[in-house]
Amino acid sequence: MSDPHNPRPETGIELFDHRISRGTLLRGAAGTMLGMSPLLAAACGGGSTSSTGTSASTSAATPVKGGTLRAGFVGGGTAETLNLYQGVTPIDESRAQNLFDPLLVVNPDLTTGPGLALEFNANAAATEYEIKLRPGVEFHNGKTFGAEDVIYSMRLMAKSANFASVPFVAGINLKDLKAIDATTVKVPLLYPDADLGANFVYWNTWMVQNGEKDFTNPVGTGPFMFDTFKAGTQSTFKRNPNYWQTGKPYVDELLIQSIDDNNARLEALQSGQIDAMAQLPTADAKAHQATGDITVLVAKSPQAMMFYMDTTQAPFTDVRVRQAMKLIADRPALVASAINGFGSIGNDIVGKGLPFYDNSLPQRVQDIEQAKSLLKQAGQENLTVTLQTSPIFPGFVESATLLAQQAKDAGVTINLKQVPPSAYYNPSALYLKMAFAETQWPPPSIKFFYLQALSSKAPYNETHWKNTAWNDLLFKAIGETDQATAQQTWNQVQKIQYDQGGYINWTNADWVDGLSTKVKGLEPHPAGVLGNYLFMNAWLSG
Amino acid sequence: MSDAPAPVVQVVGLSLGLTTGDPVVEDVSFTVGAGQILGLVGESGSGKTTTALALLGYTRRGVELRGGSVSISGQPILGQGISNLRNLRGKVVSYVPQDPGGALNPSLRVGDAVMDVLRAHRAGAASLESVKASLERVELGADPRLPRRYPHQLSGGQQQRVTIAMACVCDPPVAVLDEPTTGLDVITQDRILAELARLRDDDGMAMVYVSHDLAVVAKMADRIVVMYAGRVVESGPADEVIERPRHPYTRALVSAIPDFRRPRALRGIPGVSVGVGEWPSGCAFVPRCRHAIGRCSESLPELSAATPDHSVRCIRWQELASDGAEPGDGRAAATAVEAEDEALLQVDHLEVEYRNGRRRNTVVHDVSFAIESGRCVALVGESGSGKTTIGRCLAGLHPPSGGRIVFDGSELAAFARNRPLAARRRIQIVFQNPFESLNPRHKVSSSIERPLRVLRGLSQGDSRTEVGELLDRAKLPRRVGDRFPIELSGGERQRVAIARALAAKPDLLICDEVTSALDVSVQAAVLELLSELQRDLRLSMLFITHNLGVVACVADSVLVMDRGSLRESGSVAQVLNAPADEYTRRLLSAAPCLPDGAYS
Amino acid sequence: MGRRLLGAAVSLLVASVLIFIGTSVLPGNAASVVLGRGATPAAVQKLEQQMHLNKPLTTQYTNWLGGFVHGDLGDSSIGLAQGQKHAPVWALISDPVKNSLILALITALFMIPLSLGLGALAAVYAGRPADHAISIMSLAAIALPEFVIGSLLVGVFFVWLDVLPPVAIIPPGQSPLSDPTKLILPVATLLLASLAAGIRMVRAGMVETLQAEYVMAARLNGLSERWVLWRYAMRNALAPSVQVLAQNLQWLIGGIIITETVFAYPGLGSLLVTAVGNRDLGVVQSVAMLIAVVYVMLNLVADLIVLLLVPKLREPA
Amino acid sequence: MTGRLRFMRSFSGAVGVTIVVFVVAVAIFGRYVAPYDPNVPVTVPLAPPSSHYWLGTDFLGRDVFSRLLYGGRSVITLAALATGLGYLIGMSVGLIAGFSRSRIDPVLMRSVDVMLAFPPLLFLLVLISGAGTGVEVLVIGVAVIQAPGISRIVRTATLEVSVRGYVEAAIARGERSYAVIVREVLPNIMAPVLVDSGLRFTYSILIIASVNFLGLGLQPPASDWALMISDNRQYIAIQAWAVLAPAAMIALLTIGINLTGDAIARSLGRSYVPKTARSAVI
Repeated sequence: MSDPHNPRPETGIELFDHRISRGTLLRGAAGTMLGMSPLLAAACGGGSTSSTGTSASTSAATPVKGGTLRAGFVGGGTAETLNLYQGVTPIDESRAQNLFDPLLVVNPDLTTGPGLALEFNANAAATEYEIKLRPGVEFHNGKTFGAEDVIYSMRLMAKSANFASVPFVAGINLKDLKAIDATTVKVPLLYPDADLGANFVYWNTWMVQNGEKDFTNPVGTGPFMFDTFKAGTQSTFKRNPNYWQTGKPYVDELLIQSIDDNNARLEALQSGQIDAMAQLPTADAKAHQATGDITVLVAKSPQAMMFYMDTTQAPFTDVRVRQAMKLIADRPALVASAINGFGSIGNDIVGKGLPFYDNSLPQRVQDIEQAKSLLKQAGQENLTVTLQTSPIFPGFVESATLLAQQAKDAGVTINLKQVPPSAYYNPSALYLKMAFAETQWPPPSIKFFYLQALSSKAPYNETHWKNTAWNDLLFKAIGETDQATAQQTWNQVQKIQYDQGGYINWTNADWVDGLSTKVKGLEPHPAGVLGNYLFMNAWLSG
Repeated sequence: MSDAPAPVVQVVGLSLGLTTGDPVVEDVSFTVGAGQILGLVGESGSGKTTTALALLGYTRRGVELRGGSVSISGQPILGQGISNLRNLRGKVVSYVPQDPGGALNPSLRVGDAVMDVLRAHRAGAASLESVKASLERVELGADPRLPRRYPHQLSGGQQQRVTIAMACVCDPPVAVLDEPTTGLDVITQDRILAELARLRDDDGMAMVYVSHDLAVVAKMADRIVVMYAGRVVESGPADEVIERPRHPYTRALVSAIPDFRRPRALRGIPGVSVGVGEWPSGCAFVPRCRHAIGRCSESLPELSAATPDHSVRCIRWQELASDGAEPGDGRAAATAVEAEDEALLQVDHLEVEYRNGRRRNTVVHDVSFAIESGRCVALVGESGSGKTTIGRCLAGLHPPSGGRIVFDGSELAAFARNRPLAARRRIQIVFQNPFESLNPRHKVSSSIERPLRVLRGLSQGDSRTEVGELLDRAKLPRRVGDRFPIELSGGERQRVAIARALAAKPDLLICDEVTSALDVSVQAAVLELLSELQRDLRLSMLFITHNLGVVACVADSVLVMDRGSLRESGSVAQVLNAPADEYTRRLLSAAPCLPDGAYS
Repeated sequence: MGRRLLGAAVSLLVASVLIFIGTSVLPGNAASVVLGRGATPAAVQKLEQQMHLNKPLTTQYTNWLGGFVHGDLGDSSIGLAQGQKHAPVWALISDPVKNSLILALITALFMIPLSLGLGALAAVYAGRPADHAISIMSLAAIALPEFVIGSLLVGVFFVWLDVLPPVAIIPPGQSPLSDPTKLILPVATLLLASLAAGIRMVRAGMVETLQAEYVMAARLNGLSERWVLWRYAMRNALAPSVQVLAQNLQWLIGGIIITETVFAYPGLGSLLVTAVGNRDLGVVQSVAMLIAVVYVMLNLVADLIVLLLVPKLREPA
Repeated sequence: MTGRLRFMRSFSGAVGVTIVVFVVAVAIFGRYVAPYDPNVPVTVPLAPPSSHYWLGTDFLGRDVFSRLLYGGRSVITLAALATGLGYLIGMSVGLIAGFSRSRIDPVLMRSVDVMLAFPPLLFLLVLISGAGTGVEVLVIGVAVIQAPGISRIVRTATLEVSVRGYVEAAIARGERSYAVIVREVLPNIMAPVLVDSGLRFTYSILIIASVNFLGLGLQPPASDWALMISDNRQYIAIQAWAVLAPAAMIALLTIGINLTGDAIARSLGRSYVPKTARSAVI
């Protein structure tokens, strides 16, 4: 895995370099309470798994079996769903990840490993793949997992109602999918893609059984089996005794609890009503790292928090204004105050820690003088703009507030306009119409982010970026099978965004969660909250 | 009265005061013999009710006992513990309240209310039978379902009978009655009074009858105690006090009572009675007394015996005894105004109804009358007779549903705002309640100025001057103009209201029960003023009242109304002396009036 | 009574129109919410069609109201948007309704006797230390919004003393009564916030009644003080108090929305707040309508009790 | 002392007025003595109180004490605007209904009954979801919630006043309804209305704070007591002062207004029942 990118058919398993993390790609206005809590989605694996402060404990001890693990998440109300192809929130993800399995799994170091698939083998032009499946895996109802299930799953993902999974299979020629034998699938593509496997680690793409219809009683191959589900309240799952990862899971039962209010979720953890909570507010995390009464689980992640400027709306049509705004932001101060230091400093491009991320670009630092002179050149001294924000993610309103302060030094007045979370990503309301706003992306891969946000057909072109030459460059990078050439091309793609794009990425934020001290086995994971939802690893001591 | 029965009530040196310090009642003593009625008389603020309640060992919040003793049937009342008092109340001394509507528990059936009293004192005798028996005693036995009724289902008279039944059910030797007939119409009042007299005569119940109405007391009481500013100023046998009052206050009071049988010009008592906390060191009546001399203010006069049975608190009573009657001239002289023939106001077949949803309630039915220029027409009737509604129709405050009102030859529109300015100016109205007739937020001068500006279009400067003249006319000092109504007494306010009406230079003045909320001494003064104005300004007047005595004093002719219809009309002398209508006769016979020998 | 019933019906009808219009003009709808960032106009349109959002508003309204009157609360818009054939609102709200009712009833169970008792106590001892103590306490409590009161209670009873659970997580299908300690803080929050209003108004009513002529008359007739207080004062003070209490209970509905959120209590209030956020019109409309019904019913019941208490009102005017 | 200020003589009246004056003074003049810029982070977030930062810092590291000194004006202004607008609507309706004594009265009052059949918070939730957040929406929403209750009180008072002699005299003079209402009726219903308005004002503050709590109210970064409470609420276990201090100011204001209202009501000497903030709206 030293050379992560190149598919190497002969070694099979170790073909794929990076894995996509989990997280909400497509989060909507849905999902969150009216504003008190973030809709946090997961993001993708970045670098290290190191954690600041307290970390999940000793995997050295021998796991104890039995008991019920109760995990609290921000609820999604009646919008909660068991349909993994529609889910957008962490609580939906927590259920899907434990009911179903991916073709490829993400390791804590962001490499991929075999999941239900053992090999992804591409042809030379990277226009057709052959997937070898793991034999002998059983669904919860006893049926054996095989090629027809994969084909059914991929075609189901493409159904328009399953909007969350559609983009992942957009490059596949679904019509010509073919089962070569019970454990081999032929996957033809519509355009060259050097890294198809990366599309099938993200939870919206996991495997269901042939014939699955409405997900009211979902059957998967995952470590836990469906028991009960009450949207917006609670769901329960039983241990899958026949799980293919022998010995796991350790607990007999898994309980997922919706608790929207951050405070209430923390209090529930402290009072022993739940054993684990996703998304511990950073200020609380800091306080509890000091007291040590709960385990604070911190995982570095490439979750990008950004301000964005619409390049087609004045005054941001002028690249000098965009550059000036990038120079105004004091990123270290933003990270320290808005998210209490739980994140790394962003550098205006997305995907730090992911393959092909351009690490050679210099770190952007605040330069008020330069910003002022750029604004003067652009004739935009005493610029006044409105920044739209929302408490939809923790740190949004805080960072917007701070940025407005920082901008004063450059003579720029930023007025804040806060909208309710429910309206923020609503395309029929404001989303994609705002000139200056905040956004968050947890890209499963760099490829995915650029396809979704910046390519010529990108559905979520927040910055309204239009550049034909750049677009060609992007698809060249995607289809390039040579690792070094690919990196070069990707660097070009990213440099243009760094210099001219509309995104101001101020941080790659960590996942911060809280655990009861009796919960063992959950390790920080860059791909998602609570050790990437891998509850099969968790066990309860004492 | 010479062989007075043994006293059942003995009040000696009773003094009460506000907890904040000011005295309310000072050194009151009197006795009541068995089977006797003692009338306790005084104007508002005289301390009569406080004294009466002390007989039950009760003080209102903020009032405390300062000294003296009360004993009833030999049992001391004051200084008793609350549980002892509870046993005595209702059994030894009982209470009949002023407003029976408010004094009966609205959520209790009246039978149960009576039963509650029985239970409290004679648990053994508490039965439906005894309740019925006690109701029969007050002539409520006819309707067997009455005990199951709630207070609001009874008439005012029936309600008062129930409270009397409650006061009598345990056969206490003494009952305290606090203005028991004040809220009732005269006919009902007459019957209740007869009832009380019977209770005294048949059961030998002694009563302390508290009232401001000397005429009623004169009719009922064996003895009268007159109070002024918390002290007894005169007490004695009823007929003596009425016929030969010794104290200037009593004399003035008697003279101020309008009496339909003896029409005369009334003489009010100037000024207002002294309030608690304003008592002077000498005789409290000095500021209003026509006979006051320097000595009067020096020290408090002692209560001295005019006869063994009759005492008076005045240092000059002996000098004044020979002084004879207060000057009082006949009404005949005062009404020498020559009536003009043509009618200023003509009301034809007036019909008025009130609507409540779809229900219609006719309150005035086919009423016709006329008011000639310069004449005063009295409109008499009990409450609910429709008399006030007629006044409101004339003023343009309520639309008639039929008939017409012709004023000075032209028909008037229903609502004032649709009438020509001249008509609005020429008809003015003065309302019943002096405490609500002036805008408390405006100074007196501004209230009087308004009609000058609106109806007569005077400039600010002109109206200023005229306000002063109007205050003079209403016999108010000019400085009153700078006051707010809250700083004025009821009588003063009513004068201001009259001045406001006069400001328009009206030809017709409608007076709607203008004196019924005033003390009798103040009423006399206001009536005096109105008579004078009518004479001097040649006003025509519609005088609405329920008091026949007042009618006799002010009016030239009278209209008697009952339940919306006109029963009788004619000159005052004719209607009051030789009533043709049955209803008028009943009204006249029930109306309280002073005995023939009364002081005048 | 007939007129009151009619009035209540009219009120509800108008409320239903308001709710329907109010929820229908919300920008965005369940379709676009469910689709989120993935909502292309075509996809939204298709979903709207499935959810009958394309039909005339009047048709939607009559269908919804007709169903509601027959006990069919309709479908969750989110459920339909997710492709479910049936997503009955009733199935979603049956647990929350039960939980909220339990919370409200327990609160009422304490609130009614406490407001009456303390209010009467303060009135009987008006101007004395007991009255001042009650007044000051109640003033302090009404001065704060529920979420502050709730947070303070949690601070004291969980963070500091650690004797009571700070959240009330009730598993689906389980009754909140199975662990009553979880209810203590939510109930206490609601009580603290609502009791004061009740106490003060009962006190005011009682003070007025105690000054009534008939109370004085009863005392002057030698009736025992207890008899006077209960049969004369309390009985008549109760009528206005009933209306006060009904208002308090109505107000409780607002308080419950906040309190449930603070304590993560799975009731109607927290469901409503999320449903508004989710643009789940089906749920918002039905829950809002249910609340309006409860609201109007409370008025009606209060009127009925007052009718029983005040004989004067029983007759046609 | 004239009748107008008689209520000040009572202990509770004096205390109440003192408290209200204090809180309002802090709201108006506090900003001139604030040690720091309320919007600039001065040290680490959620720092505990110290000699430099008397009440510690908030979730962004801004000085709580300075924000407290700045934060009164907007919440008081907003609540006052909402209450004022509520009065404008409610008084117009109440005066017209009470004074006209015509067919319009039952119509208006039935509408008020219907409005009152709608839970206030529910109304706000629906309105805000529809119209979005914003100061105007909040002010209008709270005003609309308040208006029906106000119109009821005003109507009752108007009915009582408009049968008084001075009003009837004005009507009999043929004065225009507008003049009668303004000159004769309005000044005399002001007393109960004033007492009531204080309580409604505090209710406006409470409901604005509650709406903030649900995330639908005021917008940052304004320093505002209600906003401070909702912003810092989730950190109450870490830095309680950022919540307690503004909560205490709001509580003081509420208590002060209630005490003053009680005292005024008592000095009016009528059986006017002082309500409480929470019940005022119903």
